[in-house]
Amino acid sequence: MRYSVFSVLSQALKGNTGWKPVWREPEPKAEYDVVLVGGGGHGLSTAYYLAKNHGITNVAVVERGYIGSGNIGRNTTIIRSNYGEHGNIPFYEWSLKLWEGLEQDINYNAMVSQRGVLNLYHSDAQRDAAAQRGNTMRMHGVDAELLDVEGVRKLVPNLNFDNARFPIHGGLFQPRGGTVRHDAVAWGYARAADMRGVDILQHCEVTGIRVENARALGVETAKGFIKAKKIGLACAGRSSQVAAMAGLRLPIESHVLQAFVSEGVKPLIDTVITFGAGHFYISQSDKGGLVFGGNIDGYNSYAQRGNLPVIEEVMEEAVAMFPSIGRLRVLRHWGGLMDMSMDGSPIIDKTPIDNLYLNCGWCIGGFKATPASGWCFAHLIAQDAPHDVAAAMRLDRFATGRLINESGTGAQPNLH
Amino acid sequence: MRIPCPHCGERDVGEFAYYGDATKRRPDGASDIEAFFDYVYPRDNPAGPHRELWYHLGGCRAWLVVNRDTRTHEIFGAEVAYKAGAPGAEAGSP
Amino acid sequence: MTTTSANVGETLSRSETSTPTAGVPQPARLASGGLIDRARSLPFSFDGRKLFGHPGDTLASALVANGVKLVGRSFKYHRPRGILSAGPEEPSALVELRSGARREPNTRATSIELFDGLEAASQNRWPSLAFDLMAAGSVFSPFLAAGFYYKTFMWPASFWEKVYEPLIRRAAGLGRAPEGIDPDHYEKAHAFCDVLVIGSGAAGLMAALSAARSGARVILCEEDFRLGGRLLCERGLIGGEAAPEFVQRIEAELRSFPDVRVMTRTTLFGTYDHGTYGALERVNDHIALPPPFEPRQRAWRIVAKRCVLTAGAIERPLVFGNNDRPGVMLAGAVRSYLNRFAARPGRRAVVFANNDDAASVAVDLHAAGVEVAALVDPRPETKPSSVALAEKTGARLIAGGVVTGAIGGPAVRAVEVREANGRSSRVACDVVAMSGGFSPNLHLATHLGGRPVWDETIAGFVPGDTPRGMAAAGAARGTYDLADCLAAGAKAGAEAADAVGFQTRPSAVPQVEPQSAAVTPLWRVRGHKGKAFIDFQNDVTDKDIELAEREGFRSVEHLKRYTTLGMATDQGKTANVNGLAVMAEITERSIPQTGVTTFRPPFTPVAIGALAGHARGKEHRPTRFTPSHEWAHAQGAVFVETGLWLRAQYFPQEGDRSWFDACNREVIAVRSRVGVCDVSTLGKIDIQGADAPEFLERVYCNSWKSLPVGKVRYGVMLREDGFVFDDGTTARLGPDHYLMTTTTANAAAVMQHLDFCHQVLWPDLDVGLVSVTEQWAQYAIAGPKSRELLEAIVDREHDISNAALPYMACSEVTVLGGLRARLFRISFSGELAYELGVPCRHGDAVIRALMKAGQSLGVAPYGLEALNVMRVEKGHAAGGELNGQTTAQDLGFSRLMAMGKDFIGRAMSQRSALLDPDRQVLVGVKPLDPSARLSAGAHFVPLDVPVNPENDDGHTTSVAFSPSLNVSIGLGLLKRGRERMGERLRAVDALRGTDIRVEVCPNCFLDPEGARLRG
Amino acid sequence: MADLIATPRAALADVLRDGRYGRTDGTPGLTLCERAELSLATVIARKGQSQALAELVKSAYGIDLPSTPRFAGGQLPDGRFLIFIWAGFEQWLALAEGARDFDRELTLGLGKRALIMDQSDGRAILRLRGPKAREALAKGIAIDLHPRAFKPGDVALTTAAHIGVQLWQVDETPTYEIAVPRSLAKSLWAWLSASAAEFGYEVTSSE
Ligand SMILES: Cc1cc2nc3c(=O)[nH]c(=O)nc-3n(C[C@H](O)[C@H](O)[C@H](O)COP(=O)(O)OP(=O)(O)OC[C@H]3O[C@@H](n4cnc5c(N)ncnc54)[C@H](O)[C@@H]3O)c2cc1C
Ligand SMILES: NC(=O)c1ccc[n+]([C@@H]2O[C@H](COP(=O)([O-])OP(=O)(O)OC[C@H]3O[C@@H](n4cnc5c(N)ncnc54)[C@H](O)[C@@H]3O)[C@@H](O)[C@H]2O)c1
Ligand SMILES: Cc1cc2nc3c(=O)[nH]c(=O)nc-3n(C[C@H](O)[C@H](O)[C@H](O)COP(=O)(O)O)c2cc1C
Ligand SMILES: [Zn+2]
Repeated sequence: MRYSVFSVLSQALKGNTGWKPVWREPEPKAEYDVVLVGGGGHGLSTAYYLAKNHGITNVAVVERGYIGSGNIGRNTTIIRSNYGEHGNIPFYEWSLKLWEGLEQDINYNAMVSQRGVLNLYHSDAQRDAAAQRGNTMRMHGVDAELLDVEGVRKLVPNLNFDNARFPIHGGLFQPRGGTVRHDAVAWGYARAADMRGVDILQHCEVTGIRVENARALGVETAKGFIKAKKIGLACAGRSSQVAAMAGLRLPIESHVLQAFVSEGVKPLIDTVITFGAGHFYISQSDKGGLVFGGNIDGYNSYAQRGNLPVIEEVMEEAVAMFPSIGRLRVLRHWGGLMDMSMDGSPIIDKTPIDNLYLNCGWCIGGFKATPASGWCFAHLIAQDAPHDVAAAMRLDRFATGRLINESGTGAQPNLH
Repeated sequence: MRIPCPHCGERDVGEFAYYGDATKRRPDGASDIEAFFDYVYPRDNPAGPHRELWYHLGGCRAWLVVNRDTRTHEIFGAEVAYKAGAPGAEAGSP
Repeated sequence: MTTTSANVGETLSRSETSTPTAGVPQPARLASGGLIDRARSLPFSFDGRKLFGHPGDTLASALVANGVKLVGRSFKYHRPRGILSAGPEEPSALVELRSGARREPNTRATSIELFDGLEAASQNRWPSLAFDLMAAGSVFSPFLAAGFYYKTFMWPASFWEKVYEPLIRRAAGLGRAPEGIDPDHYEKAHAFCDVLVIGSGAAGLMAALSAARSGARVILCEEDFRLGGRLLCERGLIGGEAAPEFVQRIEAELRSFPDVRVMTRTTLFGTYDHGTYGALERVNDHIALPPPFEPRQRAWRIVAKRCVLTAGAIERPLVFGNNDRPGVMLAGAVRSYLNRFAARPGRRAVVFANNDDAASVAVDLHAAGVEVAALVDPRPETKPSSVALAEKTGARLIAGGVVTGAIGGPAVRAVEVREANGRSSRVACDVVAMSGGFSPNLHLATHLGGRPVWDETIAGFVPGDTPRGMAAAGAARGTYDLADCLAAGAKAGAEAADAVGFQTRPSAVPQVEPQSAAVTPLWRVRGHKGKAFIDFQNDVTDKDIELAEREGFRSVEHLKRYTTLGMATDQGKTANVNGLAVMAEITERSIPQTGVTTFRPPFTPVAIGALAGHARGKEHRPTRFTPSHEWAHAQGAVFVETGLWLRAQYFPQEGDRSWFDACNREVIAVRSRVGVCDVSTLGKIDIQGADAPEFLERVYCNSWKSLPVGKVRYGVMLREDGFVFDDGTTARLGPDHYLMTTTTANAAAVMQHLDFCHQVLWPDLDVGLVSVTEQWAQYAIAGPKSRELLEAIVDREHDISNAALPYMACSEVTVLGGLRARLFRISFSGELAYELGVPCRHGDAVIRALMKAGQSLGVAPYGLEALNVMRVEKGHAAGGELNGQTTAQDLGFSRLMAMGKDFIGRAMSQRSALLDPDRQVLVGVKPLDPSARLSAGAHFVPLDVPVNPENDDGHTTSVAFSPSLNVSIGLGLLKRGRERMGERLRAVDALRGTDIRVEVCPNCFLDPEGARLRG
Repeated sequence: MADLIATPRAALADVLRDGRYGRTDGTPGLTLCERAELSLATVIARKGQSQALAELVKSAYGIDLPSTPRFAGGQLPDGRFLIFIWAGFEQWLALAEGARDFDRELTLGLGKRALIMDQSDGRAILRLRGPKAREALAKGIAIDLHPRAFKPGDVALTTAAHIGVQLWQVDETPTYEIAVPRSLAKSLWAWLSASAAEFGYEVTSSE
């Protein structure tokens, strides 16, 4: 059912009794043209763009839990394209463009809010690195501004300007960055894909990938074998396990990243802000809660929860940056499974196995990629060739050395 | 999380730095790129028991091999790396 | 809202010390009973109204005692809200406590201990609580159904950020954040014990007692300011004692054990791995201001070998129309206000409960002089217990009936009751005591992933797999009978102690009257009138759950996220089970099939500041001071943070107009005379052992074995992936003794890396490593007159002439009459230069001596700015070039690499992309216009081509104004740079609006032959 | 230049002033001082020599070199004060009072079996004593200092307020000593003094 002023009004008057399920709950078919493993943001958006851009609608999204149960449902919702590497910028910028038109495209309000993303810097060296990055962005036609401390003060007056251990020298600002309501992205893509005929199969864990003569034939699932002409993996934190079902070993470690939300308060922070003297980022949700996070806990984990050292570190950074929020209270914290690649950048590529395609390595930043990841993965699956903006995200780059290592920390995921 | 340092006793995870998969062996120095590639990049990344390297950074500065379940964080054992010896030596089995 | 006039008979007794206002009546305070101190009155204000309560009150109980019913407005519909509960589960009575920089929004009135001068204000209303214009929003409530946002606000596309979102944001978020910097301080603390007991009700007290008597180290954590839990509102006897007396006696015994720590006002907020628990102690929240030297709150990390969870149970509301009206309360809360706080929530009550325990509140009401108008018992069969209750209290028993709706605006005036025969009637009342049964308070048992299990007999979830070492007992385990709770607690406490080696038996438990906890679920009242709330705080009604089901959000997790059920500050403590049970009913699944959402820490919200503790402001991270800090400070140096270090950036002098002048002056001083700079921050690693040379061979890419004793060599270290990790000089002090220096930034990382190499990769090597960074104060003494200066302080017997100590030599010397020192003839500045290392405690004296001795030579101290200028002039790679993405080849070290040996990074440095001739390599650049100023981070683009990614040939990594050359110079990484010497390029800095033509040149701008440093 | 002399300066010279601080009523909960006049050295057993080193230490000083986190030694028969503090695997911090060129002395005595690195200036050593010492330390140190768990002679390498420290218990008063990297001593002091303020504390310049 299309959402319009008319449908909303008329339903309201009928006590909202006429709404229909936003997606069907179909039984699996015996065979699909494409089976996408993983009903997170990337699996769902891939399904949508396969249908919309490539006319491939005989598609199933196979999800072990409920859709959105993975990282799409547990991230801090920051979107931006302020990357520094040529291999990344066009991709994330394309994603940001897709976000900008998303609501109209999928007829679902995911509350894309371009409130700006500000990365603080605290030293001359950080300023120079920010300038280098911002100038690279500008070359790609991406918006970026280098603010001095006065510029930052104007934008976010309640930061710690007077008594900081690491004084704020300025910031790199991307006005078009912002936040998006995370769950709505999953639901909106699911609904839009479903409307185009995609089957969304929840509670249907993939337990095996049938491979013969280096060709993938289908997936074993909790609901039986499903044959597939092509299989796309978009399993984020569980990529290694699922790839291992086809005998692949990935340059990936799964780590836990925690996130936090405070009690709701009236508008206090209008921008997305990241701390440069640590690992901390914060924004305020439309409900009023401060949503924030920090570094990964730093060890392999599939537990979707973390421990106190990182929790305390995050809180320390919160008050270091905003000395007035110490009395606000955290109401919940949780964790997600991060597919940490060895250079900190994603992989969207074919695999050595025919008909098996790979989308993983999103580290702590794949939410913002959701639209472009789906767009490019759909392109790769449909055309058997990488999309231009994702051409650098190859699996063989680790062997050749053509890495996309934004942080310069090398093959150690907990330092990215 | 509490990591049982064989030297110092059980300590909060905050005192340690992590370095990942301990089953990886650095190839002989004369080995080719392929062997080193295999050492540096691919990971088994198991959901289950995992032998992994930790460094007691805020303590005795020993490198440890810890056997820990990545699903539950349960720790089965830990030993100092230089005693852990050849690959496959078990630091407490589940 | 009007309150009835004061009943003289019920006003409080006058306080002895009689403050002028002590006699102000509390209209709904009972004359006797309760655990309050009537002798003292505490003035407080609510929405500016001056009121009084007593020590022992919570804000909520004091409001009840003052007849205040309307306390806040709801989140979405701005409905009037009162007090629902008497504990931390409170969803409705949220206030802003305190003001200004100490304001605490969304604070539960039920958990605030009353203090003298307490200020509270209602929130989420405008202009006032009673007259809330935003309540008009209720008219639009049909549009505000669950998930309405997702379907709307899309037209026109551009309106979201500009119009809709600001409106939504302003309407959302209950309270207002504090204004200004939090003036209070916080701390963290660590505690360890054998047995941790969480909650001090009947079960917890007995658990702690049994464990304590065994000799175990016990911690008893209680969120409340008093021990006792539900016992505090029991009127029955425990082994012949009044319940509060029993509690006091046990508490006294517990406190008599030296190894028992009783922590009140302490909430256990989270269970973490391996017996680690997070707890928050509200040290001074119960008084107006923390006393000097005391924190406001303390965050504890408790490590316990065993844990007994005795956190009780949380009562559930019933779901009927307008069940959120002020005056509609949980039955247990009514009991608590009456018996513990001697506050009467109303004059005429209706009891509506589906279980025996809650129904018995009728007796407490009756005893307190509250008329019990009706006892509405929804259970189909008439319970003899209810009949007896009705008889005893004079209440009308409406067996098999339900309350379909509450009537009244700002407070309940009556309820509409539907009897078993279907007839409806109204019963006037001003308080409704409701109960839909209990949910064991099992949050802490599930934080590590344990799933709760449904227990049909108690109609509630009980802990399933508990975390290793934790056992639940009492109501938290679904045991509701008091005698059973006492026994279960004693047993669990003893077992916990026993398990960690304290042989013991459960303590004997006193006799108590048996109680019935029989319950028959009633998940919602069918055919109710008006909105029936499930989640009071997030305004989720049963209709929202129906809508979610209709739209396919049937999984509890989808239900939660779509309707926001259980996502408010109370995390659905009173709401979750009702919500999922209604979903189960609608979808005709069982409750276990429907499942539960996940509880996550914290159990109740925790202040961000408390978890940050001492680490605030300048103490956010430790600061490392250099040995010359005090001296430099006295010179008026300006300092700058470099990692944790604070270093002198420059030393301003009279006549300097800015840092720029100072920096130029310092550079010139070094280049023409002599300067001194504190470089103690460089990492220094002492490496000894027979295999030390071999070790260096393997960690550095260049060769080491040929380095003679008494010499220094520059070394480059790679990561195993083949990129440059760090660089520095290493001196051979003896045949098997080296001193390695690292960059300041990487000092710790290099040490860790070397420990890795030593312990993990090559344990067979005979080598020992220790960081001696802290031992040595190290001063760079640079400039043509540096030797002259040194000769003034180095003791005579040491020959430091050019012949005796040539470039790249080192030697042990003594200075200032016998002080042992190390002298290295190395140069970062490119001048004749030395680094002098002296033991740190003499660092201060030595810098002073150098300055004094150098006066006649025109010595100047120089800071980081000048140091950086000179290293750019010399083209040395540093931070901007050692960025983790460059190779040794990129930086011009190809010839250094000794490919014939094994070293870290050797193989991977030969990957094709790392050898690509197109790579960007280190070059120097100079502007064509000598007055132009370069900026770091500008990109190189060939002349006459568009500025676009294809033409991005690199960027400036470091720039400086060279006073020696009188021009701005830069280092940069340029594609095929070495082939492009002399080429002209643009350096485009779009961010700062500059576009400067530069010429590519070698990266060394000054004295490329190194004549000066050999001088 | 006769007027140039190398007067040593204690790490906390400019922050420690004798006196009573924090809460002023009642007896102070603890007493704090810096032990500035000590000599320190890292001693690392040469590869495969730990047994021989232990024997050498025993014969040279009569001290049983601890192989677990403990310290051993004390007043030697010749009146000097020397202890060996466990500092990691086959590694110790040797601490002496009133020694001159301590590292040289150790190298001479133990050099065959051990690597010696002078650390006399690398650490500031703080002494805390008093009934509230444990509680003050618990505000930053994440190890169990209860008398059942940590006793006189026990040693721990751990972290306090983001700073790596070495801690040992001297007696049952309790008295503790903390070794902190010299450059970080003031930050440690900022935390420790804040932690002790609640109990009232006294700073003394001598032990
Ligand atoms: C705390 C946190 C904060 C973050 N913050 C940000 C941020 O601010 N900005 C940003 O851009 N990114 C952020 N991220 C990262 C981002 O959320 C992820 O990179 C992104 O969501 C990953 O893609 P996805 O949505 O497809 O993953 P997921 O939602 O995790 O989807 C993968 C799905 O695969 C399913 N699956 C796995 N195995 C199987 C199987 N065998 N069979 C069937 N299904 C399977 C999983 O159940 C899951 O639903 C954050 C992540 C976390 C955890
Ligand atoms: N008959 C019934 O239907 C019924 C139902 C429920 C409870 N009860 C009665 O309730 C009592 C149960 O005794 P009990 O000891 O199990 O529970 P309790 O409710 O008496 O005590 C629990 C205590 O735990 C504290 N607490 C809860 N969470 C905490 C946390 N995270 N951190 C610190 N403290 C926390 C509470 O403040 C409370 O004091 C008995 O008196 C029982 O008869 C009866
Ligand atoms: C951006 C964002 C905002 C959130 N806000 C809230 C919130 O206001 N209240 C709440 O209870 N949970 C909130 N959550 C957390 C979820 O309840 C939940 O913890 C998270 O989706 C992970 O799922 P899990 O805890 O069920 O594993 C939020 C999550 C995200 C990603
Ligand atoms: Zn250790």
